[in-house]
Amino acid sequence: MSASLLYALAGVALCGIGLFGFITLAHLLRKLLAFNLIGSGVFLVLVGLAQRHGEPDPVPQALVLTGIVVAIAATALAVVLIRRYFHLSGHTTLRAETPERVPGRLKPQTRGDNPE
Amino acid sequence: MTEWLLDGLLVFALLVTAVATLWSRDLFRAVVIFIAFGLLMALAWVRLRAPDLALAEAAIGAGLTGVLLLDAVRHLKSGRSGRSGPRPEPEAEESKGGVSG
Amino acid sequence: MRRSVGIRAVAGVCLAFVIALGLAVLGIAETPAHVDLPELLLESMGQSGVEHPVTAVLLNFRSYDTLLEIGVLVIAGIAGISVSRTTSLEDPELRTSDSLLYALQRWFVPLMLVLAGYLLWAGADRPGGAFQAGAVLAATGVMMRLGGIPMDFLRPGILLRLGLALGFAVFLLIALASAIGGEAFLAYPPAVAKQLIILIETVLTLSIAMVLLALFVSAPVNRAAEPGEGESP
Amino acid sequence: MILGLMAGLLFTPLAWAVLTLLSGFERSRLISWLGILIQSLVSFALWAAVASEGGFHYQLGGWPAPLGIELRVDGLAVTFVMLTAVVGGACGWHAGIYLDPKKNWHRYFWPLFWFLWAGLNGVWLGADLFNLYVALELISLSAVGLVALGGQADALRAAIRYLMAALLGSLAYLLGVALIYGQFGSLSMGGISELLPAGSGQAGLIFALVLMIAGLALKTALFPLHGWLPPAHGIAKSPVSALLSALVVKASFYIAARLWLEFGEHLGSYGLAQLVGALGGVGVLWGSWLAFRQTRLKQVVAYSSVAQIGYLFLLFPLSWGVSEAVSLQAQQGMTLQVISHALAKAAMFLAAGNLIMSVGSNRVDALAGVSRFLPFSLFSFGLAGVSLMGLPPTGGFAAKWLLLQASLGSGQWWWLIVLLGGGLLSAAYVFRVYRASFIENSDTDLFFHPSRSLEVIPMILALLSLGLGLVAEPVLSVMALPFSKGGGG
Amino acid sequence: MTANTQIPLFALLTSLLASVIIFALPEKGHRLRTSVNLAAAGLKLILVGVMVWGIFHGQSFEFAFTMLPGVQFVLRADALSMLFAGLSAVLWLLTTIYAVGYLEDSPNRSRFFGFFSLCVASTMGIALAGNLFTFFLFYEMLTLSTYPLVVHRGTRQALKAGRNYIIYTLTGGAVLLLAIAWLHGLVGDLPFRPGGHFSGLEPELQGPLTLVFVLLIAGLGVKAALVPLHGWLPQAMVAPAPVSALLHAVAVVKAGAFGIVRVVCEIYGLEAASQMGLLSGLALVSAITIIYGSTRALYQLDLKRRLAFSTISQVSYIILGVSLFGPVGVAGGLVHLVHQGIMKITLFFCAGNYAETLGVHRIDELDGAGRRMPGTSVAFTLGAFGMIGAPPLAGFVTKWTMGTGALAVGMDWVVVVLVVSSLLNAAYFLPILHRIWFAGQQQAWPHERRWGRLETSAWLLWPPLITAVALIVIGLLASMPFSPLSWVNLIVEQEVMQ
Repeated sequence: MSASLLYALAGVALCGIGLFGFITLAHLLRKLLAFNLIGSGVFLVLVGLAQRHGEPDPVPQALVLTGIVVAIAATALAVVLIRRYFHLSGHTTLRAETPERVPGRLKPQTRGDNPE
Repeated sequence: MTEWLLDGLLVFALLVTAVATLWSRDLFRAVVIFIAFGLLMALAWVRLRAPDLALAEAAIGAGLTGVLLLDAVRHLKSGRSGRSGPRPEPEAEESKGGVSG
Repeated sequence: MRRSVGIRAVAGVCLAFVIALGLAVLGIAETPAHVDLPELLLESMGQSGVEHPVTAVLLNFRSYDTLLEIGVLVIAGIAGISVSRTTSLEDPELRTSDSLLYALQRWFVPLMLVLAGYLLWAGADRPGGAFQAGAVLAATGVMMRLGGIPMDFLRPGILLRLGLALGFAVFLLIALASAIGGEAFLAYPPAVAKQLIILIETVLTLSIAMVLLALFVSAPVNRAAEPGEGESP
Repeated sequence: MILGLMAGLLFTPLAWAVLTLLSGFERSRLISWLGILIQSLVSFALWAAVASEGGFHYQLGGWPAPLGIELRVDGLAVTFVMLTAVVGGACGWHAGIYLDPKKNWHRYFWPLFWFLWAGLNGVWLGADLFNLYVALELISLSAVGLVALGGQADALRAAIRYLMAALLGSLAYLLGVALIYGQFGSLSMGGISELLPAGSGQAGLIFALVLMIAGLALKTALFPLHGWLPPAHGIAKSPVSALLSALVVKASFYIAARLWLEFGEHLGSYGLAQLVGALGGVGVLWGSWLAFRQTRLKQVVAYSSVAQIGYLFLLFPLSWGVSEAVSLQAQQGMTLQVISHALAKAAMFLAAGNLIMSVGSNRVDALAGVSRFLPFSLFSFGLAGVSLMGLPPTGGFAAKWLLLQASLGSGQWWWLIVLLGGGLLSAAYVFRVYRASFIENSDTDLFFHPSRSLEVIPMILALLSLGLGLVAEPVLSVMALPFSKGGGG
Repeated sequence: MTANTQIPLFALLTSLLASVIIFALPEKGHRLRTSVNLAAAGLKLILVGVMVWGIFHGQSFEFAFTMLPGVQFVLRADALSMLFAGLSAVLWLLTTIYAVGYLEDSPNRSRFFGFFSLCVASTMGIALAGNLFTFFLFYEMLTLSTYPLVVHRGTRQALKAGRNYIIYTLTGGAVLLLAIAWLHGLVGDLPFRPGGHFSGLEPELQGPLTLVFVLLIAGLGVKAALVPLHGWLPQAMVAPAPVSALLHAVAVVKAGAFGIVRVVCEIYGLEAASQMGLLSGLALVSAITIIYGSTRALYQLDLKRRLAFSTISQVSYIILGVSLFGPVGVAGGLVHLVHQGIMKITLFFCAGNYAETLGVHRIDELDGAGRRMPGTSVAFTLGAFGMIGAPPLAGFVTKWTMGTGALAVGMDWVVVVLVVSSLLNAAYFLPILHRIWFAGQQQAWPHERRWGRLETSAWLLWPPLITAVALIVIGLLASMPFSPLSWVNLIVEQEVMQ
């Protein structure tokens, strides 16, 4: 059991925590935080597992570097969308989402987008 | 031995900050804690002998993401949504466009 | 009540997930890896044109990943400005009236610019490189922005879009040139590999900073709103 | 010459993304149409080349796998590249006329469109696990950007939901990649599948495969993970919706299928295969039923995507632990289903867009009496619907026939229920639209005929999906032995 | 020889292209549309004539290519397919003429005629299909192309009828597809072949093949309106008269019956089928259908509904005949394919005339129609007597042949069925004739239209007269060459004596 493996396991735990948060939390920004936590967890697993024998492996490090940039791109995009969504609707959660049409209860969908 | 202690502490701190980030009552504080988490991640990368990642994490993970989220939180908190805000509805004049296209 | 049950269920699922994942990690950790990639890497470092292995992987061995990744970044930038109106730069309340920050700025900004330059330069043979440098640069921009410096070039105009595209475009052109030069796509001739990589890194630094900055200043308020299809407004 | 084609294939979309980013809508449109032409020609040339000379591996940067990234250019890959050229080109052409140039944020449609195209090609050709991840993200982010383009609250809500689902899915996939890299120290699919027998029986690897497939299933909107799809596809602009359902969801499925066929033999299990198949089956029935209940035209089409995607996942049970012939039938059926659904669904969304534009409403019952005006788009919609119902001689029918044969051949008779029942249910929602258009007692006399070219495009796509059934044999022969490791040759 | 490979394709394309052109034409271009229609119909008639002639002289016409791995698309002209193709070609021409008159100044005509030609194209394909797969192709195409015709009026009632029609036929199609796919999985791609494929088959295939047979019959029986799968037919009456005529005489119902004939004779083969004991069950079902249809017809007051139920019964003659083990019975069944078509189309033309000219729909409004519309009424009378089976009309030939066939194989109960159904036919047709000819006119016609001297528009008058005359001719000249009966005997020789 090397130190790297310890970090890999920490990454595993982070994934779990993040997943739980991602599913249960309603506020979009918190979802975003959870997403970033999962991401960090995955990165830790990737590098930690690959370097379990101690010596550094540049390939996964490069992959993670790429991953971090992708993550920030996604986060930034999400933030922009969330802010605009909040600006237009005043919501900070997706709860306003009309639930899937359940057969039987057939109503026209709520038309938040219809400015009339 | 001290190394193990250090790693253990670091991992423990990581997990604690992670939990705190998600479930701290105040969103602003949550983001601040998230920045701390990012810095701890940077330390973890150092421990994993990945200095590039440490730098990147500190600059991007902690720095930029943090600022980005802080700004967003401030904006969301200020509660100036287009619906409640004093500014005129942007849709008002847009919506005369008719069917798009 | 029902909600709490749901939460418990989710918690159970996540716990199971963590356990399974942990076991998988441990199980894999016991067996040795089949391929020793670092070994391969060291063998071919010579032709990579740079001394720092991570940079070599990023900008030579797996440069296609990096190219697409910059594409992702640019997409985020485009999507950001497409739903944003940057005139909100002038929104007064976006200016922090924090005098301390304002004071710090004139010390920090030059310092950070130097740091960015160093990181970029170090990239070739030591830790550091385009991404870190770009990030630092962007952070500098953010500080200036918070300090209330308008930075007109961030309006969605040709300048901003040029800035977004520059690094990507140069990278792409080099890739194409290498393909036309008879090699495969993105295969630099070893002779000039180092220069090319440095060039790529420099422009990448600029446009990475640009994208991140643009995304940061993408204020939420714009008039890009229209009724969906078939909705009589 | 082939190398030049490859370079062109990779370069054009990215380059055009930059070009269109730098210019306004009007000019971007011309540039893009030119680019569509070029890209289609290149794709076709590549397709022809592979069809004649067989597939090959292309080493990016001149570095062989596992150190570098290799692209696998085999019959199936080029077939999908070709499909992308056809459908993507059609959508781009349509969008250029459909989108309103006066709304200045529409200019950003073009760069996103081109990045999407680049990502798709990356996925079809990709043979490197991590490279596939980056390509997936390229697709997801541009797709989200397209959905959100200038949209209102609902569009944004849908986009955010879509983004969240996509990000979670990619992370699950990436986690699987991390585990696999930990085991093998390599990222190239081909190499790993050769190493597999050594590492087979590893619980960790099985979990990795499950993770990847689960993540990709989330991005493909496999029941019950489909919640994000209908809002996103229903609210986006019609050309965008067409792109999304025709190509984007297929990308993640394609990766899952390749993973399954490369690794499933060693890491898969009967239970897993049946589970995935069952989810697909339920998706078919449930999605069709929901489509039948929708009141808005585009929602009907969107939910039908959920149903049609379900058929694809029948590949998993029908290709595991069965004879070579049956597995081949299943793969061919799946491929035909992907192609025909892509064509039909794109045609349907574009036609739906035209109809909405014509009657000025998104509701199904607003179509009352429309068939009196003999709208071209209604025909396209109808033809595409025939393909979705899986009636002869469409490509949908050919696919269904092959899947029927496969399930009969493998003795898994329970999929017959899905195949036949799904067909009937889809008939239910398609005929609901026809029916509405035949109602006479309405006095809809305001009917605006959109420009010819807008109407021609969906018709072409619909006819292609119709004719696919007739030429299925040659098409399948080009992708001879799909997924064969050596490629098409 | 290339010409021979192409002709079946052309025979198909004539009506297919006609429909495409008609869709493309503007709604207003009535004259042009009519001429396109008639030209296509005439051309098709010529092509069919060529093929008939060629087959009579032992030529073969086949067009084939591989559609899916292991699946062929085959168009082949053989004696049996010519029987059906000839019928549909002739009746298409007449029905087109009739429809032009019937739909004068009514909306959506280009839509109507477009789908009309499409429907005929699929009928042609069904006739020429060379294997089950190809047959299924056009069978489903027929379903789709008839739906718009059924709901043409767009009224609530029409839409309801259309919905039931689509539910019935698509479900039947699904069952058929399952059966065909299963058969394909068992024994591969089977072309239609006189004498069938399963004369000497392994016992272990018995079970599956029996099941497949049942599925096939169930799938085809929906369109053939076998009890209890007949529910859609009476409702489909809301369609315009030409459509009903086409549905009953040529297209839909016949497609089902024809399919059953193909399956029994040319996939399973008569001996094999009877050895597996499949035919007696089929005979029973068809017998029940015959009696049931006639009985229900008794109680219908709406003229077209009565005709509809009579169709249900009459079409089963074909199936009954095929399921009689002997060659003579088969001949009777096949010849009825043609005879019933001509008789029924006559009756529907007449019913349409009454409705268009006098606005009469119910039987009790028909009093004295004979004086007002002599020509139509004569045609109707001939058709009715043909149905009853009075000599020397076509219907008589059928029943006589079938009776003798039944006696030849010692299925005497079939004769009983024939007699009973004939009595029932008489029971529901004679009252109509009585009202037409002998009852005096009670009240004014619901809403009458006048066309100068003629009792009704010439477009509407001539088709029924022609078909009525045809009834007498083919009855009298039954033994001449190229008459349906002798042609059918040609077929039967191939079927049995191969």
